[in-house]
Amino acid sequence: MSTLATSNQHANSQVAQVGWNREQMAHRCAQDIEEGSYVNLGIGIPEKVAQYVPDGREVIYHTENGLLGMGNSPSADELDPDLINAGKKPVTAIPGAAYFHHGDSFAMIRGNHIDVCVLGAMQVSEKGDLANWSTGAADAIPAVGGAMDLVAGVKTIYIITQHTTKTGDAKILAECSFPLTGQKVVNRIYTDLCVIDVTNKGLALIELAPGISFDYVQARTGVELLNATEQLDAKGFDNSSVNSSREVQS
Amino acid sequence: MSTLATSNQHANSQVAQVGWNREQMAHRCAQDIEEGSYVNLGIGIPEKVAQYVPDGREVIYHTENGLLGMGNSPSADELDPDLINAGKKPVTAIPGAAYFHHGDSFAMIRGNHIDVCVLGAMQVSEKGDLANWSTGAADAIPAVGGAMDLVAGVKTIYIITQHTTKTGDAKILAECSFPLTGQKVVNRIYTDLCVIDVTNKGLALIELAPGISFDYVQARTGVELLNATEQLDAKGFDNSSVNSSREVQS
Amino acid sequence: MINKIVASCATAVANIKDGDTVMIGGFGEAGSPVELIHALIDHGAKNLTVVNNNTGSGRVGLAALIENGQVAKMICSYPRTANSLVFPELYRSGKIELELVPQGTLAERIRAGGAGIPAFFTKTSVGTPLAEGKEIRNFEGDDYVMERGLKADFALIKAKQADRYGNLTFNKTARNFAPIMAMAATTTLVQTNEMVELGGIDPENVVTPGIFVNSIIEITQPQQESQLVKNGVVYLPIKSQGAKA
Amino acid sequence: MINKIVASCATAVANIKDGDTVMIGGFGEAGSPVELIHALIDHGAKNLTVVNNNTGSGRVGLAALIENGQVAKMICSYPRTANSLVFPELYRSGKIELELVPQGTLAERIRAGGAGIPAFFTKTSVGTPLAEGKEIRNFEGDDYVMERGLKADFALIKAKQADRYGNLTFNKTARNFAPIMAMAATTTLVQTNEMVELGGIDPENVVTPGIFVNSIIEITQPQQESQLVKNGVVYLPIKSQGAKA
Repeated sequence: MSTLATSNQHANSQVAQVGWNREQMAHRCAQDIEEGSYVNLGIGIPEKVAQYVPDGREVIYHTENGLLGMGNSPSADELDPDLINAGKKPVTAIPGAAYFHHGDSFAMIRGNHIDVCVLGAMQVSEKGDLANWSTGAADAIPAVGGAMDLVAGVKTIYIITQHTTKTGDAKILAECSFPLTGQKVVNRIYTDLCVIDVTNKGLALIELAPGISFDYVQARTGVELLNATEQLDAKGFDNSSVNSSREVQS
Repeated sequence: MSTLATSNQHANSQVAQVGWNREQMAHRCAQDIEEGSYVNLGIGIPEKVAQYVPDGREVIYHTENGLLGMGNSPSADELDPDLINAGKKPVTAIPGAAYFHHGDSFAMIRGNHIDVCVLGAMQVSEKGDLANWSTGAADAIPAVGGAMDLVAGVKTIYIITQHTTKTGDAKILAECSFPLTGQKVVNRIYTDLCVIDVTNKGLALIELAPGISFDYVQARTGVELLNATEQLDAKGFDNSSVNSSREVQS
Repeated sequence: MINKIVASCATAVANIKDGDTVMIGGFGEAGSPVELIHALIDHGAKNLTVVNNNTGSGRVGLAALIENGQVAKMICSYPRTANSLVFPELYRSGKIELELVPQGTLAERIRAGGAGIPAFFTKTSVGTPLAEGKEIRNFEGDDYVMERGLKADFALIKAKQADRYGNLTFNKTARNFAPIMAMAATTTLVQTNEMVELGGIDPENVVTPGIFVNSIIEITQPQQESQLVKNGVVYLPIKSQGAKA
Repeated sequence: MINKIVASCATAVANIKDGDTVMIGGFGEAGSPVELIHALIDHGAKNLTVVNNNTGSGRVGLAALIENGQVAKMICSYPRTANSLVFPELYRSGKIELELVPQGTLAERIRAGGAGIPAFFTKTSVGTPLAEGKEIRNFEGDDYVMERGLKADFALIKAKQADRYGNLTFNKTARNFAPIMAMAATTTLVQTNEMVELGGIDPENVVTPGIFVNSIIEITQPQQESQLVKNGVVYLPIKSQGAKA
């Protein structure tokens, strides 16, 4: 058994090679970013989404530290320590950008003006609860940043996350065990294995990474999934289901 | 008796010639506007205060429709219907002015950032309650504008008003009979007859217009006044009493 | 491509429905989007709740909208102004509802609506008839009244410059309520004196970021309300004008 | 004549007292008023409550202020950042208090403090540990938590341009918390890269109107926190430096 456990852990730690890798997860998510959207991307894999948005879609990126119309990373010439993103990395501003103060920036967020926010996760529950800021460990230094504001205020919340932890524990659960970032806030989850929608009936697996089976995913998930891949195969990708689920939730 | 009443009314209606006229009331008030103050002037006599602030004192005028650094009336060349004051009259902007929206403008007011506001009054009570927006008449169209915000938020409220109504009724009273603009908000009252401070002990008459006696004022006032003119004659004008009374009130 | 420019004022206002709440920018005539208001008169949506600091003047712009019977309720701070003819008559005859709000409370309610704040506390109006029936709470010894955020289906505002993203600047005190109304409305319609290229407005000087704007129409020579009033102009809806001709 | 320019950073911070609440602008190093913070370290006021989004980096600026034992409590959203050395150690050893606030709630609390709003409702943090013990209220079917306005005795901020009235502009995302902190503090101290004449800032483009500013010091070549950290600089108060020499 111990040998098997080790083997399982090993398999899980290499799970990115089994399903989608980080770039592919970002790419998959990017297909759901619509033309004309105002989008806020969290630190980590979510940041990568911008580079995979299909050509021809004009999308405007918001960074909560006071910029709408965030552009690419700067060249050495463009670099200005006063022009950074929420991850405190240097960025640029596109023509048509706007700067504003933190009060106004979070008014955009809290007032439901941002269309999409893509974030990472530690845990997501069946109801769309999100935990992504603290393990609740006693010795940890708590740090929340803008995550609670984003999930409470942005119209649609997309999560990009490895399907399990590095040690193979499920991150998609009936209930989150870590302290919450927000209740009933997640609309869709992109993992290395699949895409899952949060619906009123539960978590609906709508798409599988190549070579991954529903059962394979279910075995690595802490809550029963609805298999919605067939319906979607039949009628194609139904983006509207996300928004309708959001409306019921918020 | 009816002859006497008529005579009294006549005297009252000409009271401006007896004590200070409108210009002199504005002039008297202007002496109390300190160097470096941020000042909001109401419509009517209060507007006239600006022209009598002593030379050498730099004062910045706020108008609640979105301008700090309001200047004089425009020449024909300068006139712009998009540059008006709260009374909707054309104004100018001084070098060093700033425009902002209504939300920010009233944040300045509500957040106690404006030093002085000078307003007119229908009635003022012994406790500094002010009524200046409505007689409460059933057929009147109620209109409040920014008066309630100003009295609630500005650090020091000065009132300029005729001491009595045109028909000789007292406007300075134990209690206001008209609907209030604010409770315990007035710091000092400038009338055609005198200057009165609102203090914890009651209304203190601190200065008389030339040729006016304390008894003359008291006879035209609906509440007992404290005669504080002698103290002030002895020690000079004590401006700090205004602020200390304000602190207790607010 | 993101392009919020629309072909006409009529197109801009086409989706306003009967019963909608419409915020209209302006303090008196400064910032009043006269052409958009006139398009709304032509459009004919009725039973509107309109939020504006005043009630218009003469028989053009907001006053004409009210006179045309399209406004069931006004939310404003100062319904009486010079040349205010239409509202007083309708109000006295009980044909229009009025919610009177102190000007700063009105501004903060609109800002709150746009910022996702459903309610806040303010000292303004405590102890006055305008606080009656509202929750009063004491913080650190002072009483405050709870006021509610205010949202709208549409905002009609007037800008000085706009780009195709909807970034806006304003002219002097014509800015007044426009930026906060743009935040508080689900759909914000803008008439601008000038369209500029992207980047034509320095990102440091954008007053209203495009995220708050939905449709833009360029009106290079907007009508000035006071001039119309002075000239005795009466705005009649296009239909009626057609019927007359 | 109104002239808010002061002679030195030392003069600017001279009136900060032990126990004061001090808001410090900046998001990471962007907008951090390094010279004013160093002056506050030299000044030595202790037992401060400091409001900043973070807790500084390396051993300069805010981190040095904390390391010097002057900060009893931090109010911030993200105390852990790259090169955050000082705060974690003091926090783990119980030598500094932390009030953790979601970034947007922090911004809105500061804005409310400056705008005379003692409390407001927000959805942020509902159902999380950060809402525990706070009033929850339902508006139109959704739960909101009541949060309190936040004021300060002093704000230390960094501007791009300033005039003698205190009108300010900022550089790009270095604007962040500065304008709202300037509103929320009784006394706002500004270090600016450039002083300009009155009118040198277009009235349309003023970001922080002078009414929110008390003292200004021109620092034409401010130190950049990341550069100091990279160079391993440790800021020691002038006294200690003197004692060493």
